[in-house]
Amino acid sequence: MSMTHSLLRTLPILLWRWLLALLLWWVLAEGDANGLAFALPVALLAALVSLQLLRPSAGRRWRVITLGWLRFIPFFLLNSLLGGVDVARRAFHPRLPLALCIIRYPLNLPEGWPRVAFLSTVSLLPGTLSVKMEGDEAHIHLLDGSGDPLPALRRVERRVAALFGTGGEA
Amino acid sequence: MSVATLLALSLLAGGLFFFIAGTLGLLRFPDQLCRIHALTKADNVGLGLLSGSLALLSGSWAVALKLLLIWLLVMAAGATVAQLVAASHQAGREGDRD
Amino acid sequence: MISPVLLFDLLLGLSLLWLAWRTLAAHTLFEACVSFIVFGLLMALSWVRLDAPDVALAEAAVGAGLTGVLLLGALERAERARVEAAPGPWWRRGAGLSALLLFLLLAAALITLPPRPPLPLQEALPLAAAEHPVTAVLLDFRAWDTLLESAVLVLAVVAAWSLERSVSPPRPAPVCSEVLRSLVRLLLPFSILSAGYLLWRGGHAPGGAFQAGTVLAAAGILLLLSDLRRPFDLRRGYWPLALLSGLLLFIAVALGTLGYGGTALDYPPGGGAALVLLLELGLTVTIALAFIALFSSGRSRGDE
Amino acid sequence: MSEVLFIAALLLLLTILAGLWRVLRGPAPADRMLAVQLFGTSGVGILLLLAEAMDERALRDVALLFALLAVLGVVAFVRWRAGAAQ
Repeated sequence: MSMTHSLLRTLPILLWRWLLALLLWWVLAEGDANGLAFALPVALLAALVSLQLLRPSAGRRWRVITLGWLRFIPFFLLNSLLGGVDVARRAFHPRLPLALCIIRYPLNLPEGWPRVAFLSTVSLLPGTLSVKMEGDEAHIHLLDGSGDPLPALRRVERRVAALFGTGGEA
Repeated sequence: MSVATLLALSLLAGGLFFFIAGTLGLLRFPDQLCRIHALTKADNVGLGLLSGSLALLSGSWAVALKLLLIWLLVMAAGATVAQLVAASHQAGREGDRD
Repeated sequence: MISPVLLFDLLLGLSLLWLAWRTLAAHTLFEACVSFIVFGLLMALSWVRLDAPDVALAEAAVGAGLTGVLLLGALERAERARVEAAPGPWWRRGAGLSALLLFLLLAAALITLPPRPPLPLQEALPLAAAEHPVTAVLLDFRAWDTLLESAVLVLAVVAAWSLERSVSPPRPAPVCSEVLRSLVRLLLPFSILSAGYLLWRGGHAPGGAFQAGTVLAAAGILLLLSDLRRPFDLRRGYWPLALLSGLLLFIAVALGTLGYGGTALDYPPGGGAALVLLLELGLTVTIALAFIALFSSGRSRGDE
Repeated sequence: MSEVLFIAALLLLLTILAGLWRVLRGPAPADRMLAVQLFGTSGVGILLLLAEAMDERALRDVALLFALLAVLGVVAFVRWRAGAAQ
């Protein structure tokens, strides 16, 4: 009984992932639709493996998450561009203005994907690089330790929290 | 010259600029963690602008999406690699002190 | 003014030579490994410039990806087992001399080659079981070579397995990073998709079993390195059969065609494309598992 | 247009060659490995440029392979470091 129940629950997710995999195939094949007969089983296999590796979590608030992504993408693009500009400015500067330090930043995000997304995002933003996690603290390396990095990091944390529809506001 | 080509050329120039900046950072920055900063940020922006330029030139949606996909892959790999090397470097330093 | 194309090729060639020298003259084995990885990257670019995208794909997969992991893994194991990895001076001189001899032979062969050999391939291509010339050569015209090559690959795994006891079994030093594991979770399904795509492309364009198998092998090695899955012993259960699948399929097809038309690996008209695809699928599995076995042999037993 | 793309590819190749200095000098093993990572990204850039300049779409697949396999070397490296530290 419970097996049919879980099957009913995962089947739509599997179908969605199959569709996504087919879309990715179309992109890889640069729009060539001749290999559809070959793509169908391969995409299904990829979708099945992804179900094993990325377990679907129950009860997500999709509208909240979509809104989170819509806000996150421009934020991320703009800030990673600024990150590049910041590094370029320092690299071309004759005196190399750097004031290095490592801070410990206590995270409010839950474990798993939200934390990973936060750490990876931080590494692409201006002046910050995540080094490691220790307990609930992220060790973050700063190129310029003279200012206060906390407001910027809090902002990233809020944006990432919105991506997953989880709390990160504190 | 059309507007799209002009835009593509300026994106290309921007991309090259960031690649050069990344290499310069790799050569000039004084310690390892800073060099990781230089690589992850400058190179990813460089490749992003380059992909954007080529997407405009190719004039095909599928190719543009494929370039985007490759860029995303490189970015995900870059962010992961940066953390792995940084953590490994840090662990090595702490090991030396003991 | 020199054209940028020529300048690009010139720089590429010179840096290849220089990197080859750096690999040989490196102070430590690690430096040699790194130089060799970079050499692989630039080699892939060179194949691109030589108009050989098939080889470029293979070189990118093996030279730039797997060799690094295999070499660093070997280095780790050598250090752990305290194996004296540096050969003696006479070995080096002997190796250098034979490499020089081989180079002279190849150079002589290249120089004495007739200026423009006739290309029977172009005329034979419409008869082949695959559209893409490289695939046609590999799996139709010279399918025997490929059969024996897959046997060589399997033999290499057997050799690695039989050597295992002589080196002390290493303990894995897990890179237990949540970030890495998350990346692998995303990358693995995508690798399967890409491998399938490369396999499909091989029928009519650069791509094929070798590239697809390497992508799968890379994904499998990442799975092992990220500790997402317990190390599996490829010598147990059905794994050996899967490892042999490419070779066994090849032999079955050879015997089948021998019985059908009298000539081994001479595909029946109309059925060639399907048989080639079947062989490519088997080869992909064999190549992927062989690389994983080569990487992980000597690891699985000592872990428990 | 393809001339321009070749000049861009040439510039990227020059950044790789400049970065080789870091590979050869180090000082730390991680420096060498990082430089290799840089080459991976520049290599992807060069391949994408050449794909357009030489009008050969297979080169985008080569770039895809570079991107897919980029992590592998570094993970092996980190593992080797961890093993050496013990």
